[in-house]
Amino acid sequence: MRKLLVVVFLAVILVILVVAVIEMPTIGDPANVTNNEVPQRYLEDSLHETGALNVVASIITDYRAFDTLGEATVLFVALAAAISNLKAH
Amino acid sequence: MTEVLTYLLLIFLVVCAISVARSRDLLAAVIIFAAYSLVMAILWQLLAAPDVAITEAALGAGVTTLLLIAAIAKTRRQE
Amino acid sequence: MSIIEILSRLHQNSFYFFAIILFIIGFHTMLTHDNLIKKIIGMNIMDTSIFLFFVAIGYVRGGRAPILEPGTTQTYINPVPSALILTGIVVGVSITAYALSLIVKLYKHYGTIDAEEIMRLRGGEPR
Amino acid sequence: MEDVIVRYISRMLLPFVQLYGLYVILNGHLSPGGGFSGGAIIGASMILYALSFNLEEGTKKLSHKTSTILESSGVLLYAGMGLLSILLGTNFLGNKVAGIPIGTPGNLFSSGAIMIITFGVGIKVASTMITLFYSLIEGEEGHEDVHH
Repeated sequence: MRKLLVVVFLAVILVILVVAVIEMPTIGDPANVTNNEVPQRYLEDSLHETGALNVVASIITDYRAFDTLGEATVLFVALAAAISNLKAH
Repeated sequence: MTEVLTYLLLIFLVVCAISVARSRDLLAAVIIFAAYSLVMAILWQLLAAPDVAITEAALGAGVTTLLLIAAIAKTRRQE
Repeated sequence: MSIIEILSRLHQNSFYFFAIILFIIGFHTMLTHDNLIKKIIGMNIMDTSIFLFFVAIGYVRGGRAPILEPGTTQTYINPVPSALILTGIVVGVSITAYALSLIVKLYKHYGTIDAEEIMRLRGGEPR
Repeated sequence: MEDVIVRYISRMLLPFVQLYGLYVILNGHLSPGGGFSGGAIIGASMILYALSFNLEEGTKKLSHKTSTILESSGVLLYAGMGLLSILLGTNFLGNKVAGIPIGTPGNLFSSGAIMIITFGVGIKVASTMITLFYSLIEGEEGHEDVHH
Protein backbone atom coordinates (compact mmCIF):
# COMPACT_ATOMS: atom_id res chain seq x y z
CA MET A 1 0.00 0.00 0.00
CA ARG A 2 2.69 2.44 1.04
CA LYS A 3 4.92 1.53 -1.91
CA LEU A 4 2.02 2.01 -4.33
CA LEU A 5 1.35 5.44 -2.83
CA VAL A 6 5.01 6.40 -3.27
CA VAL A 7 5.01 5.27 -6.92
CA VAL A 8 1.83 7.26 -7.69
CA PHE A 9 3.27 10.35 -5.99
CA LEU A 10 6.54 10.10 -7.93
CA ALA A 11 4.67 9.51 -11.22
CA VAL A 12 2.67 12.71 -10.70
CA ILE A 13 5.90 14.65 -10.04
CA LEU A 14 7.53 13.06 -13.12
CA VAL A 15 4.64 14.05 -15.42
CA ILE A 16 4.61 17.63 -14.14
CA LEU A 17 8.37 18.03 -14.56
CA VAL A 18 8.44 16.43 -18.03
CA VAL A 19 5.72 18.83 -19.22
CA ALA A 20 7.82 21.69 -17.84
CA VAL A 21 10.91 20.41 -19.68
CA ILE A 22 9.00 20.18 -22.98
CA GLU A 23 8.03 23.82 -22.63
CA MET A 24 11.49 25.02 -21.57
CA PRO A 25 13.81 26.82 -24.04
CA THR A 26 16.43 24.71 -25.82
CA ILE A 27 19.78 24.05 -24.14
CA GLY A 28 22.60 26.19 -25.52
CA ASP A 29 20.50 28.72 -27.40
CA PRO A 30 22.36 32.08 -27.23
CA ALA A 31 18.98 33.87 -27.20
CA ASN A 32 17.93 32.29 -23.89
CA VAL A 33 16.71 34.56 -21.14
CA THR A 34 19.55 33.43 -18.88
CA ASN A 35 22.15 34.98 -21.20
CA ASN A 36 21.17 38.51 -20.26
CA GLU A 37 23.25 41.54 -19.27
CA VAL A 38 24.58 40.04 -16.00
CA PRO A 39 26.97 37.39 -17.42
CA GLN A 40 27.73 39.81 -20.26
CA ARG A 41 29.02 42.39 -17.78
CA TYR A 42 31.01 39.79 -15.83
CA LEU A 43 32.68 38.50 -19.00
CA GLU A 44 33.49 41.96 -20.33
CA ASP A 45 34.59 43.87 -17.23
CA SER A 46 36.00 41.27 -14.84
CA LEU A 47 39.46 41.32 -16.40
CA HIS A 48 40.21 44.97 -15.65
CA GLU A 49 38.12 45.10 -12.48
CA THR A 50 39.71 42.13 -10.71
CA GLY A 51 42.71 41.07 -12.80
CA ALA A 52 41.78 37.37 -12.73
CA LEU A 53 41.59 35.34 -15.94
CA ASN A 54 39.18 32.79 -14.47
CA VAL A 55 35.76 34.46 -14.46
CA VAL A 56 34.26 31.92 -12.04
CA ALA A 57 37.02 32.63 -9.50
CA SER A 58 36.50 36.37 -9.86
CA ILE A 59 32.75 35.91 -9.28
CA ILE A 60 33.01 33.72 -6.19
CA THR A 61 35.87 35.57 -4.49
CA ASP A 62 35.30 39.14 -5.57
CA TYR A 63 31.82 40.06 -6.79
CA ARG A 64 30.04 37.59 -4.50
CA ALA A 65 32.73 37.15 -1.86
CA PHE A 66 30.30 37.69 1.00
CA ASP A 67 28.34 34.66 -0.23
CA THR A 68 31.50 32.55 -0.13
CA LEU A 69 32.26 33.79 3.39
CA GLY A 70 28.82 32.50 4.41
CA GLU A 71 29.60 29.20 2.71
CA ALA A 72 32.84 28.87 4.69
CA THR A 73 30.77 29.56 7.79
CA VAL A 74 28.37 26.74 6.82
CA LEU A 75 31.32 24.34 6.55
CA PHE A 76 32.65 25.53 9.91
CA VAL A 77 29.26 25.10 11.62
CA ALA A 78 28.79 21.62 10.11
CA LEU A 79 32.20 20.56 11.46
CA ALA A 80 31.49 22.03 14.90
CA ALA A 81 28.10 20.27 15.06
CA ALA A 82 29.57 16.94 13.92
CA ILE A 83 32.40 17.05 16.47
CA SER A 84 30.14 18.08 19.34
CA ASN A 85 27.74 15.29 18.31
CA LEU A 86 30.45 12.61 18.14
CA LYS A 87 32.29 13.56 21.31
CA ALA A 88 29.15 13.91 23.47
CA HIS A 89 28.47 11.36 26.21
CA MET B 1 29.74 11.72 -32.28
CA THR B 2 29.69 13.83 -29.14
CA GLU B 3 25.95 13.32 -28.98
CA VAL B 4 26.35 9.53 -28.85
CA LEU B 5 28.97 9.88 -26.09
CA THR B 6 26.67 12.19 -24.15
CA TYR B 7 23.79 9.73 -24.35
CA LEU B 8 26.05 6.83 -23.31
CA LEU B 9 27.23 8.77 -20.26
CA LEU B 10 23.69 9.83 -19.31
CA ILE B 11 22.40 6.24 -19.57
CA PHE B 12 25.39 5.09 -17.52
CA LEU B 13 24.36 7.61 -14.84
CA VAL B 14 20.81 6.22 -14.73
CA VAL B 15 22.10 2.62 -14.53
CA CYS B 16 24.46 3.60 -11.69
CA ALA B 17 21.64 5.32 -9.78
CA ILE B 18 19.34 2.30 -10.12
CA SER B 19 22.04 -0.19 -9.11
CA VAL B 20 22.84 1.94 -6.02
CA ALA B 21 19.20 1.50 -5.01
CA ARG B 22 19.17 -2.24 -5.79
CA SER B 23 22.42 -3.44 -4.18
CA ARG B 24 22.21 -5.04 -0.74
CA ASP B 25 25.89 -4.42 0.08
CA LEU B 26 26.40 -0.89 1.36
CA LEU B 27 30.12 -0.78 0.47
CA ALA B 28 29.31 -1.75 -3.14
CA ALA B 29 26.67 0.99 -3.23
CA VAL B 30 29.22 3.57 -2.09
CA ILE B 31 31.77 2.50 -4.73
CA ILE B 32 29.08 2.68 -7.45
CA PHE B 33 28.23 6.16 -6.17
CA ALA B 34 31.90 7.19 -6.61
CA ALA B 35 31.75 6.03 -10.25
CA TYR B 36 28.51 8.01 -10.65
CA SER B 37 30.24 11.17 -9.37
CA LEU B 38 33.19 10.75 -11.72
CA VAL B 39 30.93 10.30 -14.76
CA MET B 40 28.99 13.38 -13.64
CA ALA B 41 32.30 15.30 -13.58
CA ILE B 42 33.00 14.19 -17.18
CA LEU B 43 29.55 15.44 -18.23
CA TRP B 44 30.21 18.86 -16.67
CA GLN B 45 33.51 19.01 -18.54
CA LEU B 46 31.53 18.33 -21.76
CA LEU B 47 29.20 21.20 -20.78
CA ALA B 48 32.30 23.49 -20.58
CA ALA B 49 32.23 24.04 -16.81
CA PRO B 50 35.71 22.80 -15.72
CA ASP B 51 35.58 24.54 -12.33
CA VAL B 52 32.50 22.59 -11.29
CA ALA B 53 33.95 19.38 -12.77
CA ILE B 54 37.19 19.54 -10.80
CA THR B 55 35.34 20.41 -7.60
CA GLU B 56 32.93 17.49 -8.04
CA ALA B 57 35.81 15.10 -8.81
CA ALA B 58 37.63 16.15 -5.63
CA LEU B 59 34.70 16.65 -3.24
CA GLY B 60 31.95 14.40 -4.56
CA ALA B 61 34.01 11.41 -5.68
CA GLY B 62 36.84 11.75 -3.17
CA VAL B 63 35.81 13.15 0.16
CA THR B 64 32.15 12.06 0.23
CA THR B 65 33.16 8.47 -0.60
CA LEU B 66 35.78 8.45 2.14
CA LEU B 67 33.34 9.85 4.70
CA LEU B 68 30.70 7.24 3.74
CA ILE B 69 33.31 4.44 4.02
CA ALA B 70 34.32 5.75 7.45
CA ALA B 71 30.66 5.71 8.55
CA ILE B 72 30.21 2.13 7.22
CA ALA B 73 33.36 1.05 9.07
CA LYS B 74 31.84 2.37 12.29
CA THR B 75 28.42 0.74 11.67
CA ARG B 76 27.56 -2.42 9.71
CA ARG B 77 28.12 -3.35 6.09
CA GLN B 78 25.00 -5.31 5.11
CA GLU B 79 21.68 -3.63 4.72
CA MET C 1 1.49 18.19 -30.04
CA SER C 2 2.38 14.87 -31.63
CA ILE C 3 4.58 12.19 -30.13
CA ILE C 4 7.37 12.91 -32.63
CA GLU C 5 7.41 16.54 -31.60
CA ILE C 6 7.54 15.64 -27.91
CA LEU C 7 10.42 13.22 -28.49
CA SER C 8 12.38 15.79 -30.48
CA ARG C 9 11.88 18.36 -27.70
CA LEU C 10 13.14 15.80 -25.16
CA HIS C 11 16.12 15.11 -27.43
CA GLN C 12 16.96 18.82 -27.57
CA ASN C 13 16.60 19.12 -23.80
CA SER C 14 18.21 15.75 -23.02
CA PHE C 15 20.20 17.05 -20.04
CA TYR C 16 17.06 18.44 -18.39
CA PHE C 17 15.18 15.19 -19.01
CA PHE C 18 17.90 12.96 -17.55
CA ALA C 19 18.31 15.32 -14.60
CA ILE C 20 14.60 14.78 -13.84
CA ILE C 21 14.97 11.00 -14.17
CA LEU C 22 17.90 11.02 -11.73
CA PHE C 23 15.95 13.25 -9.35
CA ILE C 24 13.04 10.78 -9.33
CA ILE C 25 15.38 7.80 -8.78
CA GLY C 26 17.10 9.57 -5.87
CA PHE C 27 13.76 10.57 -4.36
CA HIS C 28 12.49 6.99 -4.68
CA THR C 29 15.63 5.66 -2.96
CA MET C 30 15.18 8.17 -0.17
CA LEU C 31 11.48 7.38 0.35
CA THR C 32 11.38 3.58 0.13
CA HIS C 33 14.64 2.39 1.74
CA ASP C 34 14.82 1.97 5.49
CA ASN C 35 18.60 1.93 5.69
CA LEU C 36 19.85 5.36 6.72
CA ILE C 37 23.09 5.28 4.69
CA LYS C 38 21.03 4.37 1.59
CA LYS C 39 18.89 7.43 2.31
CA ILE C 40 22.02 9.62 2.44
CA ILE C 41 23.24 8.27 -0.93
CA GLY C 42 19.79 8.93 -2.41
CA MET C 43 19.95 12.51 -1.13
CA ASN C 44 23.34 12.94 -2.79
CA ILE C 45 21.93 11.65 -6.10
CA MET C 46 19.12 14.22 -5.86
CA ASP C 47 21.77 16.91 -5.17
CA THR C 48 23.87 16.09 -8.22
CA SER C 49 20.83 15.85 -10.50
CA ILE C 50 19.83 19.41 -9.60
CA PHE C 51 23.42 20.56 -10.18
CA LEU C 52 23.32 18.91 -13.63
CA PHE C 53 20.12 20.85 -14.39
CA PHE C 54 21.73 24.15 -13.39
CA VAL C 55 24.98 23.60 -15.29
CA ALA C 56 22.96 22.68 -18.40
CA ILE C 57 21.09 26.00 -18.07
CA GLY C 58 24.42 27.86 -18.24
CA TYR C 59 25.64 26.15 -21.41
CA VAL C 60 25.86 28.17 -24.63
CA ARG C 61 26.26 26.31 -27.91
CA GLY C 62 29.82 26.59 -29.20
CA GLY C 63 30.89 28.38 -26.05
CA ARG C 64 34.21 27.86 -24.33
CA ALA C 65 34.99 27.54 -20.65
CA PRO C 66 35.09 30.97 -18.94
CA ILE C 67 38.90 31.28 -18.83
CA LEU C 68 39.53 34.60 -20.60
CA GLU C 69 42.16 35.06 -23.28
CA PRO C 70 42.94 38.79 -23.51
CA GLY C 71 42.95 40.22 -26.99
CA THR C 72 40.64 37.65 -28.60
CA THR C 73 36.88 37.67 -29.04
CA GLN C 74 35.19 34.34 -28.37
CA THR C 75 31.90 33.00 -27.13
CA TYR C 76 32.01 31.97 -23.48
CA ILE C 77 29.44 30.03 -21.50
CA ASN C 78 27.41 31.67 -18.75
CA PRO C 79 29.64 31.77 -15.64
CA VAL C 80 26.92 32.59 -13.08
CA PRO C 81 25.38 29.06 -12.72
CA SER C 82 28.89 27.57 -12.36
CA ALA C 83 29.64 29.95 -9.48
CA LEU C 84 26.34 29.11 -7.77
CA ILE C 85 26.84 25.34 -8.14
CA LEU C 86 30.33 25.53 -6.59
CA THR C 87 28.64 26.81 -3.44
CA GLY C 88 26.00 24.08 -3.65
CA ILE C 89 28.51 21.20 -3.87
CA VAL C 90 30.34 22.29 -0.72
CA VAL C 91 27.09 22.75 1.22
CA GLY C 92 25.98 19.27 0.11
CA VAL C 93 29.21 17.74 1.42
CA SER C 94 28.85 19.45 4.79
CA ILE C 95 25.23 18.26 5.12
CA THR C 96 26.38 14.71 4.30
CA ALA C 97 29.11 14.87 6.95
CA TYR C 98 26.72 16.07 9.64
CA ALA C 99 24.13 13.40 8.75
CA LEU C 100 26.81 10.68 8.90
CA SER C 101 27.87 11.82 12.35
CA LEU C 102 24.22 11.53 13.45
CA ILE C 103 24.06 7.99 11.98
CA VAL C 104 27.20 6.89 13.84
CA LYS C 105 25.70 8.27 17.06
CA LEU C 106 22.38 6.46 16.43
CA TYR C 107 24.24 3.17 15.85
CA LYS C 108 26.07 3.58 19.16
CA HIS C 109 22.77 4.16 20.95
CA TYR C 110 20.47 1.60 19.31
CA GLY C 111 22.85 -0.89 17.67
CA THR C 112 21.14 -0.59 14.25
CA ILE C 113 20.89 1.83 11.34
CA ASP C 114 17.48 0.70 10.14
CA ALA C 115 14.80 3.37 10.51
CA GLU C 116 11.96 0.87 11.11
CA GLU C 117 14.03 -0.98 13.70
CA ILE C 118 14.78 2.24 15.56
CA MET C 119 11.08 3.13 15.52
CA ARG C 120 10.24 -0.30 16.96
CA LEU C 121 12.92 0.00 19.66
CA ARG C 122 11.55 3.38 20.66
CA GLY C 123 8.16 1.76 21.18
CA GLY C 124 6.41 3.55 18.34
CA GLU C 125 3.90 2.07 15.92
CA PRO C 126 5.59 0.33 12.96
CA ARG C 127 4.18 1.55 9.69
CA MET D 1 45.25 -2.32 6.74
CA GLU D 2 48.40 -4.47 6.90
CA ASP D 3 49.43 -4.39 3.25
CA VAL D 4 53.00 -3.41 2.44
CA ILE D 5 52.25 -2.51 -1.20
CA VAL D 6 49.47 -0.08 -0.28
CA ARG D 7 51.67 1.52 2.37
CA TYR D 8 54.67 1.91 0.10
CA ILE D 9 52.63 3.30 -2.84
CA SER D 10 50.67 5.72 -0.66
CA ARG D 11 53.84 7.02 0.99
CA MET D 12 55.42 7.50 -2.44
CA LEU D 13 52.31 9.17 -3.88
CA LEU D 14 51.67 11.56 -1.00
CA PRO D 15 54.02 14.48 -1.93
CA PHE D 16 52.87 14.48 -5.56
CA VAL D 17 49.20 14.63 -4.64
CA GLN D 18 49.87 17.45 -2.19
CA LEU D 19 51.94 19.34 -4.77
CA TYR D 20 49.07 19.05 -7.25
CA GLY D 21 46.63 20.32 -4.65
CA LEU D 22 48.86 23.31 -3.91
CA TYR D 23 49.12 24.00 -7.67
CA VAL D 24 45.32 23.96 -8.01
CA ILE D 25 44.96 26.39 -5.07
CA LEU D 26 47.66 28.83 -6.18
CA ASN D 27 46.51 28.88 -9.83
CA GLY D 28 42.86 29.34 -8.90
CA HIS D 29 42.65 32.74 -10.62
CA LEU D 30 44.38 31.60 -13.83
CA SER D 31 43.01 28.12 -14.54
CA PRO D 32 40.11 25.92 -13.42
CA GLY D 33 40.24 25.10 -9.76
CA GLY D 34 40.37 27.21 -6.68
CA GLY D 35 40.23 26.94 -2.94
CA PHE D 36 37.51 24.32 -2.60
CA SER D 37 38.85 21.74 -5.05
CA GLY D 38 42.53 22.19 -4.13
CA GLY D 39 41.77 22.03 -0.43
CA ALA D 40 39.75 18.86 -0.96
CA ILE D 41 42.67 17.28 -2.86
CA ILE D 42 45.13 18.05 -0.03
CA GLY D 43 42.63 16.79 2.57
CA ALA D 44 42.04 13.60 0.59
CA SER D 45 45.80 12.98 0.42
CA MET D 46 46.11 13.14 4.21
CA ILE D 47 43.04 10.88 4.57
CA LEU D 48 44.69 8.38 2.19
CA TYR D 49 47.79 8.37 4.39
CA ALA D 50 45.74 7.85 7.56
CA LEU D 51 43.73 5.06 5.88
CA SER D 52 46.72 3.08 4.53
CA PHE D 53 48.67 3.30 7.79
CA ASN D 54 46.58 3.88 10.90
CA LEU D 55 45.22 6.82 12.79
CA GLU D 56 48.28 7.25 15.04
CA GLU D 57 50.62 7.59 12.05
CA GLY D 58 48.21 10.09 10.46
CA THR D 59 47.96 12.20 13.59
CA LYS D 60 51.74 12.14 13.85
CA LYS D 61 51.92 13.93 10.48
CA LEU D 62 49.21 16.45 11.30
CA SER D 63 47.84 16.45 14.79
CA HIS D 64 44.21 17.12 15.67
CA LYS D 65 45.09 20.36 17.42
CA THR D 66 47.10 21.75 14.50
CA SER D 67 44.30 21.07 12.03
CA THR D 68 41.75 22.86 14.26
CA ILE D 69 44.05 25.88 14.49
CA LEU D 70 44.62 25.84 10.71
CA GLU D 71 40.87 25.72 10.12
CA SER D 72 40.15 28.80 12.22
CA SER D 73 43.10 30.66 10.72
CA GLY D 74 41.78 30.05 7.20
CA VAL D 75 38.47 31.75 7.95
CA LEU D 76 40.25 34.50 9.89
CA LEU D 77 42.51 35.18 6.89
CA TYR D 78 39.39 35.50 4.70
CA ALA D 79 37.56 37.84 7.10
CA GLY D 80 40.80 39.75 7.74
CA MET D 81 41.11 40.59 4.04
CA GLY D 82 37.56 41.95 4.21
CA LEU D 83 38.33 44.07 7.27
CA LEU D 84 41.51 45.32 5.59
CA SER D 85 39.37 46.76 2.79
CA ILE D 86 37.24 48.55 5.40
CA LEU D 87 40.40 50.00 6.97
CA LEU D 88 41.51 51.16 3.52
CA GLY D 89 38.26 53.09 3.23
CA THR D 90 35.84 51.08 1.07
CA ASN D 91 33.30 48.31 1.41
CA PHE D 92 33.79 44.93 3.07
CA LEU D 93 35.87 42.64 0.79
CA GLY D 94 36.60 45.30 -1.80
CA ASN D 95 39.49 44.47 -4.08
CA LYS D 96 40.59 47.01 -6.67
CA VAL D 97 38.50 49.83 -5.26
CA ALA D 98 40.36 49.45 -1.94
CA GLY D 99 43.67 50.13 -3.66
CA ILE D 100 45.05 46.59 -3.45
CA PRO D 101 47.48 46.22 -6.40
CA ILE D 102 46.11 43.76 -8.96
CA GLY D 103 49.28 43.36 -11.04
CA THR D 104 49.44 42.15 -14.63
CA PRO D 105 46.67 39.70 -15.57
CA GLY D 106 48.16 36.30 -16.33
CA ASN D 107 51.01 36.42 -13.82
CA LEU D 108 51.01 34.17 -10.78
CA PHE D 109 51.05 37.10 -8.36
CA SER D 110 48.13 39.08 -9.74
CA SER D 111 44.50 39.89 -8.98
CA GLY D 112 45.15 41.25 -5.48
CA ALA D 113 42.90 39.90 -2.75
CA ILE D 114 41.54 36.98 -4.82
CA MET D 115 44.74 34.98 -4.43
CA ILE D 116 44.95 35.48 -0.66
CA ILE D 117 41.26 34.65 -0.19
CA THR D 118 41.62 31.49 -2.30
CA PHE D 119 44.63 30.45 -0.20
CA GLY D 120 42.65 30.96 3.02
CA VAL D 121 39.71 28.94 1.68
CA GLY D 122 42.12 26.18 0.61
CA ILE D 123 43.66 25.91 4.10
CA LYS D 124 40.21 25.90 5.63
CA VAL D 125 38.69 23.20 3.42
CA ALA D 126 41.76 20.92 3.70
CA SER D 127 41.82 21.02 7.49
CA THR D 128 38.01 20.68 7.67
CA MET D 129 38.07 17.44 5.66
CA ILE D 130 40.97 16.03 7.74
CA THR D 131 39.29 16.92 11.05
CA LEU D 132 35.93 15.49 9.93
CA PHE D 133 37.50 12.18 8.93
CA TYR D 134 39.59 11.89 12.12
CA SER D 135 36.66 12.61 14.40
CA LEU D 136 34.35 10.28 12.41
CA ILE D 137 36.89 7.42 12.69
CA GLU D 138 37.98 7.83 16.26
CA GLY D 139 34.57 8.64 17.79
CA GLU D 140 34.64 8.65 21.56
CA GLU D 141 37.12 5.82 21.99
CA GLY D 142 39.52 8.07 23.83
CA HIS D 143 36.94 8.75 26.54
CA GLU D 144 35.62 5.23 27.05
CA ASP D 145 38.28 4.15 29.53
CA VAL D 146 37.43 7.04 31.82
CA HIS D 147 33.66 6.61 31.95
CA HIS D 148 33.07 2.87 31.75
